[in-house]
Amino acid sequence: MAEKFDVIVVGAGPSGNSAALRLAEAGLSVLQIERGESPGSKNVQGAILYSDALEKLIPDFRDDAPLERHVIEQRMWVLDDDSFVGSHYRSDSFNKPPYNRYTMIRSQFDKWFSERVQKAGALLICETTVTNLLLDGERVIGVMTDRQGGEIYADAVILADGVNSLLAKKAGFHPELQPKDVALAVKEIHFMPQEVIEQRFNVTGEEGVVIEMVGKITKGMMGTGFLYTNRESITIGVGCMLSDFKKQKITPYQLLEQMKAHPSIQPMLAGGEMKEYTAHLIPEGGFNAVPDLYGDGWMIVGDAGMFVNAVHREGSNLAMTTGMHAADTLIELKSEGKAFTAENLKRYKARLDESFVMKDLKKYKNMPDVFHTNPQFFNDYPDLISQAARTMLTVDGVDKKTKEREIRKSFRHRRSLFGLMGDAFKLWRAFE
Amino acid sequence: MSEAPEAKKPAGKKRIELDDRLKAYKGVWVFIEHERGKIHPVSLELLGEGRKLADSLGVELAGVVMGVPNDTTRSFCFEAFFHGADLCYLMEDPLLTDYRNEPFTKGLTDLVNKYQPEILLLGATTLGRDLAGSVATTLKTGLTADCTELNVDLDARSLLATRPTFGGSLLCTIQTLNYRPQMATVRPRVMPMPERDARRDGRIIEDKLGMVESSIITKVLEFIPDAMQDKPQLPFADIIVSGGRGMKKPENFKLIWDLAQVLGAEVGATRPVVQAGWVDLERQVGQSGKTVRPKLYIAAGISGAIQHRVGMDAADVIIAINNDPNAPIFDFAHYGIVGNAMTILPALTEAFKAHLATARKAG
Amino acid sequence: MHIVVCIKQVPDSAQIRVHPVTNTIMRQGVPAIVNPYDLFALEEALRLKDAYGGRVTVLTMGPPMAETALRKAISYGADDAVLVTDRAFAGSDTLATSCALASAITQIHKDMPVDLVFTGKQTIDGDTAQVGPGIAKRLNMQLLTYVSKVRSVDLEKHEIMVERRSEGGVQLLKTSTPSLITVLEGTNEMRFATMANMFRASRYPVKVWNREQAGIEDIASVGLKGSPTVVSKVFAPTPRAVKAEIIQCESNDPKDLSVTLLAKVFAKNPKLENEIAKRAA
Amino acid sequence: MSVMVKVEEKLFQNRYKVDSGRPHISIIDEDKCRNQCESQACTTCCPAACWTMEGNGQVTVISDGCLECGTCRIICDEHRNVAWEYPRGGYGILFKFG
Repeated sequence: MAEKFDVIVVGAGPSGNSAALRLAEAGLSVLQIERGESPGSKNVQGAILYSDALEKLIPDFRDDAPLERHVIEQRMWVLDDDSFVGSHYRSDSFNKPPYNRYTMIRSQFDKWFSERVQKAGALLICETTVTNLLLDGERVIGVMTDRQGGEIYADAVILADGVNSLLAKKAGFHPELQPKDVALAVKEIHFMPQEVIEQRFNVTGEEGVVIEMVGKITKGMMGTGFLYTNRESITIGVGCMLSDFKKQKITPYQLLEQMKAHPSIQPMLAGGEMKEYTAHLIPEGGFNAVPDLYGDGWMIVGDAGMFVNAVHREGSNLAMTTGMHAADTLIELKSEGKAFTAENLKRYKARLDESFVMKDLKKYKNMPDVFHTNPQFFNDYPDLISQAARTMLTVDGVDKKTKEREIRKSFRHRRSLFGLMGDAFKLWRAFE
Repeated sequence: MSEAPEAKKPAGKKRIELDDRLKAYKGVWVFIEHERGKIHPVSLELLGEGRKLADSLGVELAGVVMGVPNDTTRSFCFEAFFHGADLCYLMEDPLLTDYRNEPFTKGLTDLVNKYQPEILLLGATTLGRDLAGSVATTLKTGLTADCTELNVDLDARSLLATRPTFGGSLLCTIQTLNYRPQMATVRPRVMPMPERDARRDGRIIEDKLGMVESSIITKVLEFIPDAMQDKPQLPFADIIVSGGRGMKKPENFKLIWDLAQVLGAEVGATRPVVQAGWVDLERQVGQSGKTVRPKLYIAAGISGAIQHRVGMDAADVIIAINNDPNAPIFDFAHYGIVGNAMTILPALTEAFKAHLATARKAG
Repeated sequence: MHIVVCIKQVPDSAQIRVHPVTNTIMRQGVPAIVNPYDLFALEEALRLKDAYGGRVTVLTMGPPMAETALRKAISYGADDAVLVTDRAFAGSDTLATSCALASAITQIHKDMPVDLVFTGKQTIDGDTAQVGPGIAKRLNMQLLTYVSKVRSVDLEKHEIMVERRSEGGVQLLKTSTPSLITVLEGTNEMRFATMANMFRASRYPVKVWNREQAGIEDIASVGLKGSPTVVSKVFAPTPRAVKAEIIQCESNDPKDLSVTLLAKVFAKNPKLENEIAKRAA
Repeated sequence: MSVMVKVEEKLFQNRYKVDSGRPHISIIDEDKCRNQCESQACTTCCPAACWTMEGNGQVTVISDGCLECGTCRIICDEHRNVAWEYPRGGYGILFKFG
């Protein structure tokens, strides 16, 4: 006898967990299917947790969630081949509970989150891959798994299956991703004693530092590097648009290795031991790449729906928020005795449009194109900026006014004045 | 032996008080394992190690020989003497033809209860582990498996049995508290083979098993010997050429085979290489593979992780080839070449060839 | 036929690394798994159940989190699962562990007589291969270690025929039940669980027994008190005092390096030179 | 600046449960890779170096070290020549930290 549930959630990442938690709390019968050995074992993130979205779901999450460090300092570095120019923003306001941002280790976090979901009453089945959606005409009526007797039925299926979003693709709900709409990030985790991290990054206790990097480390590709401090480890990685990787024929781990060897970065990793190397795609297509998000008996949440704010490097909070709205939509319809038809599930999209999720994505909707068509942001500028700094900071008997003139000249030399102004304009438009 | 050890004290020996009753237990015993007319080499290796323990404790070293009544069985006592035993306990009975747990457990347990040794050593073979586990439980005493090093704490007359733990990443030393005998099994090829001295002699003490076939439930219906295919005999090879992940591709392993052929050597490998299916499981050297003790061990493209090291660092001469000068293998190899194994190996093969040709002419 | 399979949750020792500099053990991210050797035992038991009918009960002793291992066994097709867990078991060595498990099997036996007990040949964390024999002796069962194949079971005559790996060959043994079998690795491949069993596993209420429920009256027979052995020291192997002599020569040509190496090795180990010459001849 | 990297060293740190005999990624039409694809980007862009170009111009994939990111499938946008499924439940990469 095949099993039947109110809702099946495919995937136990942040979006799937948020949806399942909400649904279970509202008393719906929920089955969550995860292909990993345990929740988190297939999931990769930097990872920064923004507390806002999670707080809405689990107000007391700080009591027992496995968090690493709360971020009190944000550094932005622009790197050329052997130096960097950076800004540090450190504020004591970041250091007052309740904290706003944390570093975390996803395999641990997802497991914790999932335990909360199960406690709320959702049934979790791991080590099971959903291979297809069961369709009755246009309507999704369940899922097919890779196990013998794998048909499972439900009134609605929430697709929280991650960036590759294979299920919606197989069902023809949306086309294959474009290389220009996803970034490929590779990263490593390096373990070292807590004291070393605290000394090296000038933090104490549970304080943490985040470094975002742009410049020559991406070899002219559109992308960024990052370094996050965890309790006893450091996460270091770099991500660039897949279309750029393809065009420039760059090998991702080579890129990461060269970044790690940068004289400004190497000392931060010294003495650590690398314990894991991961790769993951990040959907960065933005507003214009968001696919259809719902239909008869189905909804898409999280990375599968392109919900990442690439500019602000936010993803998991969008995932949680979309999962929550998907669940709330179903709960609302159920309480009204309404079916989970495409017509009724429109409310999900409406909720998202009202929320920061769509508003933010819309705000930056031209951002990807600006960078795609203007490689100088990742190529020439880092060089120029760092040259400028070097020129200014080198004490060599040349007066500052002359130096400024030289800097201006060098900028103009690499990019015409017109180009410079144009770039500023483009950026401003994209942010506006 | 605790299975996931946490040292209860930071380091060192544990103070152990022994009951008077247990103080009567004296002497070091080695169980002499034999199959089809041959002593298992591990038993002789244990006699060498047992000799050292007995000498430091100031007691006698005894061999325990159990088998069918015939000259061969009896001759094992003499082999034991030649390898260091002072005396042998001999139990002959037709029921001891093939190894079966029941009669062997009873026989060995009875001997222990009657003659009361303080230390009982067995080889960590299929037979030795089967028998040791049963005897220890029957006697309700402690047993440490798969030891790589044995010492004694003279104050407490306590056996310090050291074995790899956590998959070979660390070593731990285990002691048996207020129980006797102290039992341990030791892996073959870990201890050196003692010199055979045919002039040595000793006493034989005979005992009866005291069982009848009808009381033994398990029957051996048949013994099917392994097909005599040329399975690699790594543990007994004198020269081994091994490759690791640094060989990059399965095709490159041919370079290892080439050198091995010139040297008349066996080919070994590390765990990742075996897992990747480049070579047979039989050739795996290390914690989860074979322990080897060759006269020469050549390690190419092997970083020297502890899991591998525990299986080979007793080799007389270790030559390491690795392109990473910081690879741990250089910490315990005797000679090292820092460089690409793929170019060094062929050159080394040629050099050996040339050297052997000259030696042959001269000889 | 009722088969009890003893399993253990172990750290995946392949993931344990020692820090190269500090020589300390790095436990971060080392997952807990079902001892791989036990899976061969479980699969063998499930195959017997498929062939002869009956029930399979999985048993483990460990911390509360070991429940995950039991649930996994249920997903493969085991019928029941018992977790024996109690603070009193902390520090148990193999003798104390076999005492606790033997006692629990006796309790299981009261509900439904046990014909066979299966375990893996050893665990990957302890590698002792002692708990199986220990249980057999305590329960006075026939002990069959390193079994590569169960040939047949005669339920009426209470007889079982197995192939047992021994040095240099395979013994074909016949014995009576109840008996304890430790299964050799590589004898079978664990099945891929069915969807129905996955559901069953995720809903199954694992039986959790404390010391009393497991029938252990004498507290001194388990835990530290019931353990004759004690770990007195855990340490990383000491590096050899003298590091390798790195062979160098001006050209750094592989050929020159090789010749230099041989000259050095043979000068110091003339016996080795003879040995190789002898073999090559 | 060129840095020697062995991706094998990196992947060795990872935990996998390999479903031997059931590769989850395969090439649909080998001839396409050899004769129609100019970039063969999969052989440079796969972060686990699962894809290699053989001496005879043929592209091969061995998915044992796969990180399941999806790069090879998406990057093959001109030919759509990659059959890409997730491994069977519980198999494949098992991130310890993620």
